[in-house]
Amino acid sequence: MVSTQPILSATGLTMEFRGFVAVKDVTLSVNEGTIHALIGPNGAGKTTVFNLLTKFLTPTRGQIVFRGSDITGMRPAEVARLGLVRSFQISAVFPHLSVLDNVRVALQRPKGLATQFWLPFSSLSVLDERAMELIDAVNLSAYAHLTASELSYGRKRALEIATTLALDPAMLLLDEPMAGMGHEDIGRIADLIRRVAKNRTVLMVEHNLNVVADLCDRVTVLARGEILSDGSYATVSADPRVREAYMGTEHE
Amino acid sequence: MSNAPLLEVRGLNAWYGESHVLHGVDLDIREGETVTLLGRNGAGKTTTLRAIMGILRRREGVIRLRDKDLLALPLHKVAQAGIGYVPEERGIFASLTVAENLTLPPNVSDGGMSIDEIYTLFPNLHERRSSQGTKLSGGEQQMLAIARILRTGAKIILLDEPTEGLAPVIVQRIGDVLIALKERGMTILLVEQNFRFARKVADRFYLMEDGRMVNSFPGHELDARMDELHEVLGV
Amino acid sequence: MAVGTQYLAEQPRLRTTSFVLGGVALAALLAAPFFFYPIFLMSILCFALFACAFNLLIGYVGLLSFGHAAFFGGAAYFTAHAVKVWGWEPLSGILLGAAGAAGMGLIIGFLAIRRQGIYFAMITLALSQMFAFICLQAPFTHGEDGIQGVPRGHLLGIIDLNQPHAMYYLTLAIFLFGLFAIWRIVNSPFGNILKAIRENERRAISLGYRVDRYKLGAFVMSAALAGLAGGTKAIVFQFATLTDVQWQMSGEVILMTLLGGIGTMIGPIVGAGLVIALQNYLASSQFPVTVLIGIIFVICVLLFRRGIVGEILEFMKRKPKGTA
Amino acid sequence: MSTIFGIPTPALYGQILIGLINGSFYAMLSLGLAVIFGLLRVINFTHGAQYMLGAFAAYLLLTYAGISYWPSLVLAPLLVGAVAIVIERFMLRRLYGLDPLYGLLLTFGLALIFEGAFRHWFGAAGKPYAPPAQLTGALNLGFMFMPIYRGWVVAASLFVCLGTWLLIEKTRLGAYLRAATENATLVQAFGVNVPLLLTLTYGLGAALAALAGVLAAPIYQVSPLMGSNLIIVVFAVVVVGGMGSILGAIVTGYVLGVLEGLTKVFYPEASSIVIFVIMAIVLLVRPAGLFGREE
Amino acid sequence: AYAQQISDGVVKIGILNDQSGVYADFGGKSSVEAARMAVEDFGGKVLGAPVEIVNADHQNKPDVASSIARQWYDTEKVDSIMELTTSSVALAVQGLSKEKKKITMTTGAATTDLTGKQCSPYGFHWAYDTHALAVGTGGALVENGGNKWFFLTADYAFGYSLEEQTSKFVKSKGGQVVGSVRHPLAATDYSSFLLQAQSSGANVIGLANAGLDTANAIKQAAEFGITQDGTRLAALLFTLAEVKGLGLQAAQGLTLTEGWYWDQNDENRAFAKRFQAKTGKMPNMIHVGTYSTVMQYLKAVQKAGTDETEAVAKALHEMPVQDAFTKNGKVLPNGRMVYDMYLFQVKKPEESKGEWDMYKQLATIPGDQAYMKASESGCQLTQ
Ligand SMILES: Nc1ncnc2c1ncn2[C@@H]1O[C@H](COP(=O)(O)OP(=O)(O)OP(=O)(O)O)[C@@H](O)[C@H]1O
Ligand SMILES: Nc1ncnc2c1ncn2[C@@H]1O[C@H](COP(=O)(O)OP(=O)(O)OP(=O)(O)O)[C@@H](O)[C@H]1O
Ligand SMILES: [Mg+2]
Ligand SMILES: [Mg+2]
Repeated sequence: MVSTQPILSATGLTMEFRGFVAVKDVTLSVNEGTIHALIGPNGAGKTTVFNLLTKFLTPTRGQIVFRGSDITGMRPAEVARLGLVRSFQISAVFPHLSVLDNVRVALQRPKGLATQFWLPFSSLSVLDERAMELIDAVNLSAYAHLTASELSYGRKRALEIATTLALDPAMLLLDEPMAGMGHEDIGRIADLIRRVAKNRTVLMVEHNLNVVADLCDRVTVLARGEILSDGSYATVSADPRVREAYMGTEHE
Repeated sequence: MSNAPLLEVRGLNAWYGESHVLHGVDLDIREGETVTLLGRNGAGKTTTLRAIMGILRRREGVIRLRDKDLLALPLHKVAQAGIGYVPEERGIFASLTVAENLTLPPNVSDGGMSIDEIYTLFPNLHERRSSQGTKLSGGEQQMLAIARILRTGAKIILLDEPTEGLAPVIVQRIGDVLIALKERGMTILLVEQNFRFARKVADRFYLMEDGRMVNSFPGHELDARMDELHEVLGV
Repeated sequence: MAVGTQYLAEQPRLRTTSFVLGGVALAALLAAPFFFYPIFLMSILCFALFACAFNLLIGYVGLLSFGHAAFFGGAAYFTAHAVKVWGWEPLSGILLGAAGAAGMGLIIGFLAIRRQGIYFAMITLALSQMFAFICLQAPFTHGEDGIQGVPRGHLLGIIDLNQPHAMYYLTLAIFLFGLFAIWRIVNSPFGNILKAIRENERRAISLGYRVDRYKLGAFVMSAALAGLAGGTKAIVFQFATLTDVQWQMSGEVILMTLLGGIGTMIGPIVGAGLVIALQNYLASSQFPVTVLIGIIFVICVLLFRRGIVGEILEFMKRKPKGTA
Repeated sequence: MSTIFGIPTPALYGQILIGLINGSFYAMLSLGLAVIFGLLRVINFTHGAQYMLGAFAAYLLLTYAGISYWPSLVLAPLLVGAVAIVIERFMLRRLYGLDPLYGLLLTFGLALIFEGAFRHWFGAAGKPYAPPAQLTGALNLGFMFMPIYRGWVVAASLFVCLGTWLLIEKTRLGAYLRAATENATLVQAFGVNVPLLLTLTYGLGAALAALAGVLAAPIYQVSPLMGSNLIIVVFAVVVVGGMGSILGAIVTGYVLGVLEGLTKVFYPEASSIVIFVIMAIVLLVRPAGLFGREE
Repeated sequence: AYAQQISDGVVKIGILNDQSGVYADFGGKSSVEAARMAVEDFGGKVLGAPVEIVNADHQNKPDVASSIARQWYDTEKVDSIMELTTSSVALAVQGLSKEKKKITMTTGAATTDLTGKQCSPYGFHWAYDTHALAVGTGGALVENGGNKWFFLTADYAFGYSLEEQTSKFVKSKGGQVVGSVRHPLAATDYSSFLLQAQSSGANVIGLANAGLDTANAIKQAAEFGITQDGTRLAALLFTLAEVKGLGLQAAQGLTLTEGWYWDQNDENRAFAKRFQAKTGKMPNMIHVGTYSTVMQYLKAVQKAGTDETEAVAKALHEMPVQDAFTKNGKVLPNGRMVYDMYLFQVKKPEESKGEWDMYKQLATIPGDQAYMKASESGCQLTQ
């Protein structure tokens, strides 16, 4: 089931912020077709790693290779075009656009309908079918015409996943996709992630260890900017250093 | 110790813009008491603290400190009335050194800790006193955030998740500090997720859900009520 | 699904209303020169187009340019020079002005879009002021004198534009073209991306959009349309001067847009009409115009941030909800 | 006569000195702007008008009340500061928390009102204002005559800039100011009267502008438009220095003044745009400005 | 019956000048009074139709001026426009008026282009021009040993024209021009320009600007000790109004050219007294020039028997000018009104006997020396 071919590999990633090293010599490889979790205490550098991988930050040192091409020097939009797409820890939707339009915006670029300033709006209706499919997939069809800002937090997260999927990315980076969701939402999103991961790779940051244990093929633990442990959930959670730095002694 | 509450909150409603977050919260804290607010994420714990402090302006109800109506006061007057606040996000200032951060809040009354006392309590801060505030480690920032309030002589402190992101050793030390403060007669309102920590310091618990107080019980009943808590907190 | 159907049902009613209103407005515009001083009308049309072009940027991309005078006034110079010195036909002169403004938009935009918000505003302001200094010194602009006595000539070599009505209808045609172009840009796939960028730039980047290019594209389009207005003004007034490139002019176009309603299609037109009419009316009175303009600015910012048209739209939007 | 790059050295020194004098005004004005921007996040477009008001206050005090230069040096900034405080209390305050563009537009409108009103009352032409008797005359520096008054302006501005910098960087009040820039609510939650602090800061910034105006009156004449011409250059100075950076504003002010002076020697045609060219280059290389922090 | 000959039954004359800017003292609101005096002296009516004066402030902006002029012609039936301070404005409005077939009579602008390259059959130029100033003030300094000139030039039509004419004159007298620098209109600080002038080694700094610009340059030159080494300032266009503003202390010794001075004879003194009663100040050549243009225009309408442009222009070309302004004026085919100019020197404070006692007359410059011949002007109309 798990392929051993890395789709994304980062070597020696280091990020310094004016003397403060947030990420230190992180080497990480994500195998194609897997769900890979990145966990660690607050401030360990997880979001920073995400920012580095998607080029929202440029690493001080290190190299990132995605599907065989070196993306270290690329700009964020280029990386997204290559099929490496992220979601944000704080929900990122286009608040004053409708749910449908949110998804259509994401579809416009892959469908080549983004730069035409001479065409009418109605030319975008060809995207509607696919957009509704995606909206359906995250159970939002009832809200398709609602303005995104009117959605509850959990539904915003769902919408964000739908827009991300619209790009049909080879690899998805999800930053705490479950944060702020209720129990039944968590279950649904977990199912969704499992479904979409069938033919793509997922790297996710998640604090909910049940989800991690349940969903992820592999877990990398980050602490103080460095990799503390790496392996299956069972291996990692048995590591005393991980228990000490992250899970704590209470976590049985 | 008189029985009249020092801080009294009645029917507190609060809004972020249009969204109604607190729905009639009631809360009493007697002088010298440590009270802990429990509740799952988004229950409104932080909002309660912010509303008491007056950082969140859109609110209705009653907030009284002894006989003083806090609702009517501007934010800085609330602080001057003797309430110290340690925010969830710590609020350390990047453009100030550690020492400047420490001395930033003006004294609100006598009897606060002296700088020397604070440095004895948190030797790390002394060591790093001239470095930039935000260069401190997370734990040190949390210490600084607490320490600077202890300096001001505030008689009541509102602590929002003081142990978040801290190493267990530091959690331990902060627990010791709170106990020491209690012995000096300090009144504390604590928001905490960490039961082990809360159990150590709290005299009384309040349980919040969806912006309402759903329960309240004395500290020693915590273990007995664990099942009930699990249900509400979804732990 | 109830929400969705209601949303769709509202569309045709809105459409008919706007068609009817548009028709009335068009008829009024066609008849206007028989009732009003044509030069006055033409000046309103030029400024209205200018304000609409400016609004394309602030209203739909969320960028406040404090340097749009550079495009408006710059184009006036290009057009005036082409027509007067090179003897170009007026319409091609105007188009050259718009093209020149687009070129300037490319340069200024390239520098300015690196920053956002107030930084963007200050940078465009400073760059346009730099352009104003260049205009003061470049030989072809004739410094304080400006390019005077630009011949109106014959449109396409046929229609004599010295006839006030001929000039008026040309100006009207250009105005309508510009307005249509803006409407089309805003309501296009491209416009949809612009809106998305304004809403959440980081998210748009993460979806793979090269946000800077979209912004620059919009900036250049806005500059070109402002240039179209400026070039036309040069022909109407037969003049290109420093007044049109100076920052006070940038301020004026902001006022027009703010007063009418930022981000509305007709707000800037209403704003331009009011400001020009006011200036015209006050020119002969003793009351200082700038003071009044300043007062309007302050009142708008403090009390009606949506502008006249914006407030009306908001009011109409609220009403059906209240009755339903 | 010795030369540098074919330019006689006396001319060179002279222009550098004049650059320094202009730079003194850039520095003082951009300092005020930076202080206001740093704390209030408002681009104070009225700054130029406040500078003009300072000069006019001195002129009017002299003409109608017979109050001479020296008392005006204190009175004019106080008056203008008081006007600014009224503006902050009744207008600017309502815009905090909104898009900072509204602050820019409001102050722009106010600038139009002040300039328009003064133009209406006093005409666009400048009014002469004589330098104080103690500072008339010139020093022969060998390469040029240095009017004593202008020397005083450089000294006074250095003093004011240094004083303001020390106030903000080294005092407790300064610590409040800097902290409030980062998180005003929290500082207020500590018991500091931040609204008052904001009001005073705006007053202080405006008073700095007015002080510059009084200093400028004997040099540039008192005219309603004296500020509007200068303010755009000062904006460029602030962008180059890094918005909100106090030190950046001061240093860049002097440096650009001198650079402008040098341009007048080597390539006079470019002297009015050199600051903008430098701005463009700085933006390309360091978008946050020379002393600014990246957001 | 006569009034039939007047279009719309009223003769409207527009006074368009700077009323609030650097040239406000030059003419400004006081010129409007001078124009009203002319109407009054003429009797208030011409050919039975009332005469009306309108006025506007053009802020020294040619675009503002030409849109006011356009509106005056198109909607307010103004028949002719006068004064037109500032060369850029005068050229713009004269150009527009040529197209609209309306008469303009300029007193407030100096460029010889008005009657040269850009002359108009309906455009007339009164009072002074750059040629007269170059010959007058320029000539006086050259004769006194000023042979190395450096120009400080206002950056627009007037400045160029004044610099060009003066340079030509200086060179023709064997002098030399060592440099020039241009400054924007209403610049506030001239110190760096003055230092440049000083380091050029010139012995005359030619101020090819006007109004407050000149006054400020003179003041700052004193401040920087420019004149201490014997360098002289040539205030090429400077009138009584500016001398008054600058004060005798700073202005003493300046040589300047004007076409009229209140203390020249009894008639002038009488006129000046009336003018002072209305405006509170003594008139300069621009104020009286505007008086003269209005007067002459009305005389021409009277003579032509109509206010139709061609006819009035023809009368203006033919009639001699003889009024409070000059006794021997004549209009050349290019529209230039030629009359005698005077060279004055500003008195020392101790020489002055009264508030307005400011000039010593040095010489009279006969009209045909002061002004270019029509044939040399480059005006197409004269060929
Ligand atoms: N732009 C920045 N400048 C300076 N330091 C930064 C910056 N961004 C992050 N850091 C620091 O880097 C460290 C890692 O931050 P990061 O956000 O990656 O943590 P994280 O593992 O995602 O934590 P969390 O679980 O809280 O999201 C933190 O100490 C943080 O303060
Ligand atoms: N600035 C804000 N604007 C709008 N809604 C907010 C804001 N801050 C919090 N909320 C909402 O108010 C509710 C209560 O939030 P609050 O921060 O008080 O929760 P909490 O109990 O402190 O949770 P946590 O344990 O996560 O800190 C939540 O639903 C949250 O989404
Ligand atoms: Mg994170
Ligand atoms: Mg909280």
